[in-house]
Amino acid sequence: MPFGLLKYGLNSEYPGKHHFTPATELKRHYDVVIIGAGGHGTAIAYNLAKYHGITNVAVLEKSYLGGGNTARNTAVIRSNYLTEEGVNFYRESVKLFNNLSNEFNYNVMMESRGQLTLAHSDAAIRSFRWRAEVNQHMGVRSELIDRQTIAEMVPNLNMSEDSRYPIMAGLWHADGATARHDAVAWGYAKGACDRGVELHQLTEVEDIEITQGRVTAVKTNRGRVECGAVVQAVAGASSVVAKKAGIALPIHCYPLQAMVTQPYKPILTPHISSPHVHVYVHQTSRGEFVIGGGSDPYPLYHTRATLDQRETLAAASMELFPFLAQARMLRQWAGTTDMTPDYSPIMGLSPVENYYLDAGWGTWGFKATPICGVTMAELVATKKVPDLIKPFELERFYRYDQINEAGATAASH
Amino acid sequence: MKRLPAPYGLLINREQPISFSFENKAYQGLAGDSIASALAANDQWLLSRSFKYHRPRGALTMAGQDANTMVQLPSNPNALADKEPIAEGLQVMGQNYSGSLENDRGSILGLFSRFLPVGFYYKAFFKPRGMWEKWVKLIRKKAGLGVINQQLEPEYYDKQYKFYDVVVVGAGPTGLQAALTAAVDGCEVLLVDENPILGGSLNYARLDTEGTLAKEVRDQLILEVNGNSNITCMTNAMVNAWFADNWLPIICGKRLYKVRSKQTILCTGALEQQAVFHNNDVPGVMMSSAAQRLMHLYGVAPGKTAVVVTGNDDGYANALDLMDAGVNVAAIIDLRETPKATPMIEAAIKRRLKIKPGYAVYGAQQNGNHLSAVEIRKVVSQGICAEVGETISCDLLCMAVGYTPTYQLACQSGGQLSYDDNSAMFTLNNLADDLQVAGSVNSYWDLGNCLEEGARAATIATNALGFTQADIPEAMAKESQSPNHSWPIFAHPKGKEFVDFDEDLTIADIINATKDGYEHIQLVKRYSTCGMGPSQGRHSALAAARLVAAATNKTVAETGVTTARPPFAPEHLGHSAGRSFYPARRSNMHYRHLEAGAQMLQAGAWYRPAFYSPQADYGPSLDSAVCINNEVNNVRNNVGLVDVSTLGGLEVRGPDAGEFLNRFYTFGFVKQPVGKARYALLTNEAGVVIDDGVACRFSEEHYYVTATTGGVDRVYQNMLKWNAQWRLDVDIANVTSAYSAVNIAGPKARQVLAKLCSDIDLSKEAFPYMGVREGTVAGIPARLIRVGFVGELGYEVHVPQQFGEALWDALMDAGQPEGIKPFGIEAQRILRLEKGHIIIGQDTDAMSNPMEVQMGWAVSRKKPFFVGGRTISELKKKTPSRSLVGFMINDTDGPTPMESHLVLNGEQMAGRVTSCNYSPTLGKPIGLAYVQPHSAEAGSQITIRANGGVLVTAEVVTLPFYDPTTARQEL
Amino acid sequence: MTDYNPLLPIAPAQGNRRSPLYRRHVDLQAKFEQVGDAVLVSHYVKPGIEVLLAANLGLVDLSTMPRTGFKGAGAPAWAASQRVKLPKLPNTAVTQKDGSVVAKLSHQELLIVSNIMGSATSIDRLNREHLNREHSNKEHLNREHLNREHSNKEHLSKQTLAPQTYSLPRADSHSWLAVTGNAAAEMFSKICGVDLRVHKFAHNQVAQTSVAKINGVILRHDLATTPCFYILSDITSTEFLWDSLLDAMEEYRGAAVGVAAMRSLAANK
Amino acid sequence: MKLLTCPLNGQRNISEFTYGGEYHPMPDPNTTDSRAWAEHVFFHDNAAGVVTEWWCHTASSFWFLAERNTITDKVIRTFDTSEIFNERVDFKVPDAAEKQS
Repeated sequence: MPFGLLKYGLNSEYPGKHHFTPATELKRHYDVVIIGAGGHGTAIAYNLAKYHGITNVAVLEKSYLGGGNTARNTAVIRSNYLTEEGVNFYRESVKLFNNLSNEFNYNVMMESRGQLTLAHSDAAIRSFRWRAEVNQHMGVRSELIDRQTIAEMVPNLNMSEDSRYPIMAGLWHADGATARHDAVAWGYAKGACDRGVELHQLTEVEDIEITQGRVTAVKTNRGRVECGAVVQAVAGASSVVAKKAGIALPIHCYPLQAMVTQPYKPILTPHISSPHVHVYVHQTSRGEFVIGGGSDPYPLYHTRATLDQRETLAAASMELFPFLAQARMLRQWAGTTDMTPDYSPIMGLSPVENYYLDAGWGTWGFKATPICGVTMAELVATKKVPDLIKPFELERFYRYDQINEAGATAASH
Repeated sequence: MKRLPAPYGLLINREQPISFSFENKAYQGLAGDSIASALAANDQWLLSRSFKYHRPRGALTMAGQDANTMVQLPSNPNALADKEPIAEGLQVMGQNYSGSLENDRGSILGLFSRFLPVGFYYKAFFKPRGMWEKWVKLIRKKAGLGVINQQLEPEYYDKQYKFYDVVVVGAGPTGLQAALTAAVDGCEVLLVDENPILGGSLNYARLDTEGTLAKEVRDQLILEVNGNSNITCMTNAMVNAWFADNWLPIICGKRLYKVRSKQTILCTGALEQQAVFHNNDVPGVMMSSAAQRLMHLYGVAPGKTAVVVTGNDDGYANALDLMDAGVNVAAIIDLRETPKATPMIEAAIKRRLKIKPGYAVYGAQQNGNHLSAVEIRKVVSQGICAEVGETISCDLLCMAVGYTPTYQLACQSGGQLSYDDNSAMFTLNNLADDLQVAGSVNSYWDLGNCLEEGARAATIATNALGFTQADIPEAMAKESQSPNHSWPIFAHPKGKEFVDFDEDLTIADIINATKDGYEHIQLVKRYSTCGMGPSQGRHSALAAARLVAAATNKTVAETGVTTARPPFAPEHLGHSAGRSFYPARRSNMHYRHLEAGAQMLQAGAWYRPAFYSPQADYGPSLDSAVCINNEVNNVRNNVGLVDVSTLGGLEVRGPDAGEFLNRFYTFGFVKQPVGKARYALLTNEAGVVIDDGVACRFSEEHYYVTATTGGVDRVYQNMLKWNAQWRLDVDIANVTSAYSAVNIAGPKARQVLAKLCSDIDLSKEAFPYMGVREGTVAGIPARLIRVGFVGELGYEVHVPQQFGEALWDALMDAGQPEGIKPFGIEAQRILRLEKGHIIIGQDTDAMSNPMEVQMGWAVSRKKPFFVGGRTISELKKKTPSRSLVGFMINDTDGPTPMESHLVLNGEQMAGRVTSCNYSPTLGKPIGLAYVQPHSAEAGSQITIRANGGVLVTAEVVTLPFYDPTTARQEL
Repeated sequence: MTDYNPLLPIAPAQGNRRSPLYRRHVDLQAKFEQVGDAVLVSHYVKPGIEVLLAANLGLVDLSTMPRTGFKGAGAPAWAASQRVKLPKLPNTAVTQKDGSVVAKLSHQELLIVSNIMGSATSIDRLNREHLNREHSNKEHLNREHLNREHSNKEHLSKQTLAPQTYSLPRADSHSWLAVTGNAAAEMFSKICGVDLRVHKFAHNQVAQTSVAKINGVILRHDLATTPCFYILSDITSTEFLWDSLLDAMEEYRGAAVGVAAMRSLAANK
Repeated sequence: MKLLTCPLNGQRNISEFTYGGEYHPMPDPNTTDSRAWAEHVFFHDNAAGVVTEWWCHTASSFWFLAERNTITDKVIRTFDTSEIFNERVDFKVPDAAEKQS
C-alpha cells in the first residue's frame, strides 16, 4: 500500500482539491491564448507557465479537457522513426515521457514494454533494417530480429509458415511504451492551472481577428478575448481553425478507428504491430486488448465507427493471434487524424504573425506531446524557432522539401 | 433441483435433464436453462467475484445485461452465465479469484477500499522514480478477469448478407405489432430478438392484477406473426450495432449477418435500474425483472422470503407474482411517500401485502455470500434517511425503481438521449433517416400505447417505402406516470453503495471525482472508469449522472447521461473476422515452378519463384546462395528462363495513344517508331518516381505498355482518371492477367527461340535490341519484346494466359541442348544489378525524383505537359541532396553490406545502400546506394557500415557494372 | 508484320489451352469432353447424381469456352452492324439466336460469352471480323506513320476507321465459372454484397462487383427453370475463387459438377 | 456501411469503391507561380462541409464524381465526369516551359 494513499483512508473528509481552474469568466486579455485543451495545448501552457514564467494564459476548449484525440488515441509511445529529423524529435519526447509522472507528481502510468513491428516481406525487412540502422545511429534502441527471436519473445504469436503471409522478421524497439493518455493531459492541465493558467472548457473559438497580418483577438461563444499570441493545438480540426486565421494547410482529415476487448488475464507483454496486415495489438494493465490499424479509406470529420474496420481489425489480429477469436470486443471508437503529405507534423511559424501552428498530427500526436509542450512554449516565449522543430515548419511544402515518414507510420501509431 | 409447476418455465423442457459442473461440483439442469438459472434451481446464487474488491456477486438482471454473472468456460472466458445455455458435460468455473469462489483471498482488498479513492492510480505508485515499473508488475498480475485459451483453434465463423424492407429490433409487444403492420402492408420484414422466444416482456411481466393479460396478448400476436409469410423471425440473434445507412450486424450462432434494411424500427425496450444503497451488490439482491424472468422463463423461485423495494407499480406486480409463486413477501418498500392508488396497488393491499410507503432500503446484510436481511429507514429528504430503521430478514430483494431506455442502437445512429428532471422521463432525438424508435425505448409503458406506437412506426415506414399512402396518426401523448423514481440513491457511512458493479464504484467515488475537479460527465467517466466496464454503463450511467448533477448543482439534463459506443453487447472477435479472404494469384506456369523445386515468395497477391532448388525433392536442398549463383551463371553463359507473367500489361490504343503516353509518362512517345519499345518512367504530381515499364509500339495506334507487378493496378486506375479529364481519343485496358510471359535470356537465347519461332526473322538486323514483334512461338500467338533487363541477349515472350504452361514446356524442351535452366527473382535481382538497372520501390523511396536516380535522360524536355513535369522542373532548381550511384567493394575479405545499411560521412549519415549482392560475374560485392552529391563521381570512396558496425570502404563506379558497351544484350 | 489473333482457340488436339483449374479437375477424376474448340469437364466420378446436385447447387468450370469483348465509342454500332442484338441498358444482357449471350458492361463495352453447347458461332465470327478490320486499319496507319517520319511533320491527317472499336482478350483475362441451382443466390449472399435473390436479380441481369474479395462480373443466365449465375473474374485468381466458392457451398451440400449436368437442366423445360 | 450510387452500376456498398481525392481544377502548369503550384500539389481544402471528390467503382474501374458532406458523411449526389470535363484538354508549349527544362 503506497503511502501516498494513506491520507485518503485516514481523513474523515475527502482531502480532494480541484485539479483545474473552476469555471470563471473569461478575462478581456491574455498574453497567450491556446486553442485546444488536449495533451498538446495543456503541455504548451504548462511549459509556458513553469519554464518561461508566462502565466497570463488561457487554454480554450470547445468541449472538455482532453476530449479530442487525446482521449481517442491508443496511447502508443515510440521513437523508431525513419528520418533524422523525426528520430531526433521523438527521441526527446520519449525521454520526457519517462520522467513525466514525477515531474507532475501525478501518475501517467508509463509502461515501457517495448514495441515489435512484424515484417512479412523482403521489402518490409529492407525498410525495417533502414529504420534500425538510423535509430541505432541516433541512440534509439531498435534492432532487426529474426523469426526465432520473435518466437521466444512472443511465444503465442502465430509463426506458422503456412499462414498466408508468414512472419519473416521483426523490428524490436525496446523504448516502445504506452501511458494513460488521459492522465497526460490531466497532469499538464493540473500543473498549468496550479501556476495560474486558466483552463476554459466548453469555450469554442468562433473567429480569429487579424490586423496588419498580426493576430490580435479571438471571438468565442463566451465572448471576445484579446491576446498577444495564439497557438492552435487542435489536431483533427487544424484546417478548420487555421482557415479562421486565413491559413491553408496541406492536411486531409481521416478517421482512425480502434477497439478494445473485455479484460483478460495478461498474456501479451510487448506492443505488436504488423503494417502488412494493417493491425497492432497490445494488452493494457487492466487486461484489455487494444486493437488498432490503418485509417479509414476516405476523409471525414465524423467519429462514427464502421463495421468494415471492425471486420478488418478482427481478421487481422486473428492472423497474428488466432486465439483472440474467443476475446470479446467491448468498445469501438474513432478519432480524427490530420494526415500530411509526408507523414510529419506541421509546427512553428505561420503566415500570420504571432499565430503559431501545432498541427498535422496524423497518428503520431500523442507520443509527441511532451516535446511539443517544450518546443512550442519556447517558440512562443522567445519567438525563435527551436532547431528541433525547424524542419517541420509549414514553409517546407512551398520549398518542395518533405520529411518523409511514410515508411515509419503505417499501422504502428 | 426445485422448479415451479408449468406454466412457469416457458424456456425449459422438464423432460430433458442436463448435467454440467460448476467449480468442479456436479449439477443438473434442464434443456433451455441458462447456466445461472440452472444453478439458481440448485440454490447456487454466487456466480463471480468483482473486478476490484473481489466481492461476491450473483444474478442481477438474468438477461445478460450485467457483468455479475461472468464465468469461465473452456475457450470462452467472461461468458455470461445468465445468457449461456447449459450443455451436457459443460465445465463452468468462476473467475478472478484466488483460493475458491466461496472464499476468495482477494476479497481482503475490500477492507482497504477507503485507501483506494477514485483515481487512486494517478495519485500514487510512482514515487520514488522507477517505482511504478515495479508496481505495474504486481498490478498486471491482478489484472483481467477470465483466462484466454492460447491453444484455441478458432471455430468456423462466417458471414452472410441479408436484405429487407423493414427490420424490427426487439420482439416484445411493440416489435411484434410493428412487424405485423409492416408485413400486412406487403413489406419483407425481419423481426429480430436476442431471446430464444418471441414476446419480450410479455413472457415474464405482469401487466394486470390477475396476471393473465400478458399471455393472451402474446399468444395472439405470435399466432399472427407466425402466420404471416412476409415476416422472417430471428431469435437468439443480437442486433449488435447500428451503422450508416441502416447497416445492421446481427450475431446468431457462429455467423455474423450483415443486414441492409431500408427502414429500421427499434423496439428495444428498457433496462431496469438498481437502487443504490449499502451492500446493494450482495447475491440475493436483484432487479424485479430478474426475479420475474427466473419464475416465468425458468420456473425457478428466486428466493424464500422476499422484500421488494420500488418506486413504481411494477414492484407491486412483482410482489403479486412472487406471492403466486409461493414466495413469502415480507414487505414492499415504496420510496414514494404517497403512491397514487392504482389497481395494482389495490390488488396488493387486498392480498394483505405489508407496504411501507416513504421508506427506503438503507442497507443490506449478508450471511456468508448471500443476502440475509435488509435495513429499511424512513426517507426524510432526497437521498437522506432517518437515523433509525428496522431490519427485515429476507434472502431476496427485488429492485423496481425505474428504467433507462435501451438507447444504444438509437444513439449509434446519431440520436441524442435526453432526460427531463421533472418527469424523470427520457427522450431520444435526432434519429437517423429511415430509423424509428417505438415502445418503452421511447418511454411508453402502457401496453395499449406500445401497440399503437408499434403500428404507427410501421405505417411511417411503409409510407416511406411506398407500400402505403396512409395518414400517419398523431404521435401518442407522453404518459403522465413515469416508472422512474427520481432518486433511489442512499449514501451510507460505511459506503459500499455501488453505482457501478463492474468497476466497484460507490457514491463517494463519483462525488469525489467531481471534488478533484473532474466535473464534466465524460471526465468523471474517464477518471473514475464509471461505465467503462463490460456492461458499458447500462446500470451506472443514470445514477452517476444524477450524482454528478447534484454535486455540481446542475440538472441531470444539463449534466447529460453518457451513452455507449458500439457494439451493444461484447462480441467475439471471431464473429467480426469470419472466414479470412486473402486472394492468391498464380501464374499459369505456377505448378511447373513447384515441380522444378522453386522456393516461392510473395509479391503482393502473387506467388513468384525466388530460386530453384532442384534437389529439394530428394535429399537436402542446395544452399540458396549456390542455387542463385548457378542460375546467374547459366544466364550469363548459356540461357535461362524466368516467368514474368506478373508484370503489368496495359493496352493503350487509339488515335491519341501516343499523345496520352506523352502526358502520362516522363518520356516522349509520339515519335516512337512502330516495332520499337521505349522505356517508360512514371512520376506522380509531386515529381516522385512511382513506376516504370516499357511501351511497345505495335502499330501507329497501339501501344502495349508494361508496368511493375505491384504497381499496375494503380497505374491503370490513374490512367483512366487522367483521361476522364483530358478526354483524349484513346482506349486503355488492363490486360495483365490475359498474358503469360517469360523472359528467355542468355547468349544462346536466339538459338533456342529460333527452334520454335518460324515466322519471325530473329536475326540481329531484322529484330534488333528494343525491337518488338508479333508472331508465333511453338504455334502459340506471341508478342516478342527484345529487352535487356538482365543484360544479355533476351526476349520477353508474351502469350495468351492459358498457353503459359505450354510455352514454358516448349522452351524448356527446345532449350535442353543449350542447357536452358529456369531462374528466379533472386537471380534476376543480381543480373539486373550487374547491369545497373534500378527496381522501383527498392532503389527508390517515397521521395525519389528522376534526377536523384540518374533517370534525367528519361525525362523529356520538349513536352508541354506530363504528370509531375512542373514539379520536376521546380525540383531541378534546388541543389540536389543525394544521388543514387553504383558502388563496388574491392576488398572482398570484409562483410558484404546489406540493403539499407548506412553510408557514413564521418559521424554523419550520408545515405544508404538500396541494393547489394555478391556478383558472381564480377567476383566481388556490388550495389546501389544513395550518397551525398559530392561523393557521387566515379572513383569516390564511400564508407558503409555493415553488420556488427564494421566499416566497409566502397568505390563509386559508373553504371553499368557489366557489359558497359551493351554488346551482349545487343548480340 | 503478320498478325495473329490471340483470341482464336487453339485446336484441343494440341492440348495447349488449359483451364487454371485443370489440375483440380484431374484430382477430382474428371471426365473431359470436347465442346466445339474447347476441352472441359463433362462430369466427375458420379455422373448419375450430378444433375440433382446441379439443380440444388453446382459449380462448373467453363474457362475454356469461347468468350470475347469489345469496347470503344464505336463498339456498339459495329457489333450491331455484325447482326448482334444489343441490350439497351448497361449491366443487362441479351441472348443471341445462336445461344451466345451479349452483355453490356458500359455504354461502350460489350462482353460476349458462348452457350454451353459450344455451338455459338458468332464469337468466332466477330473475332475474325474485328481482326480484319483492325488489320486493314493498322496497315493503313503504319503507311501513314512512315510517310510522316519521312516528311517529319507532326500532324498529318489520320483517316482511321473511326469511331474506334477495340477487342478485349476476355477468354484469357477472365476465368468463367457457373454456379447453378436453387441455393445459388443464398450461397452467394455469403461472399457477395449484391442482392442476387431471384426476385431481385433477373435472368440476363449483370452485376460488376466483388466476390470473395476479388472483382468479377456476375451474369445470371438460367438453365430453363434452374437459376444459374456465371462469374467472370481474374483468371490468375481462379483457384482461390474456386476454393472460396466450394467453402461457401458446403453448407448447402453444393459440389463441383460437369457441363453435362448443366445441359440436362437446360433441357428440361 | 455507407451506400454510394455509381452512375454506371447503381447503389453499392462503399467498400466497392476507391476514393480518388478532392476535385479541384489544375492551374496552368506553365504559367502558375511556384507557391501556387506547391499548393496545388500538396495542399487540400479539407473543408468541413460539402465537398466534390473523385470516386472509382473498383470492379468496373469507372470513375465518377460525388458531392459529400464531410461532417455528416451524407452523400448529396454522384454524377458522371462529363458534367465537368466535356471537351478535350490540350496543353501548349510556352517559352517559359522551355527555359525551365
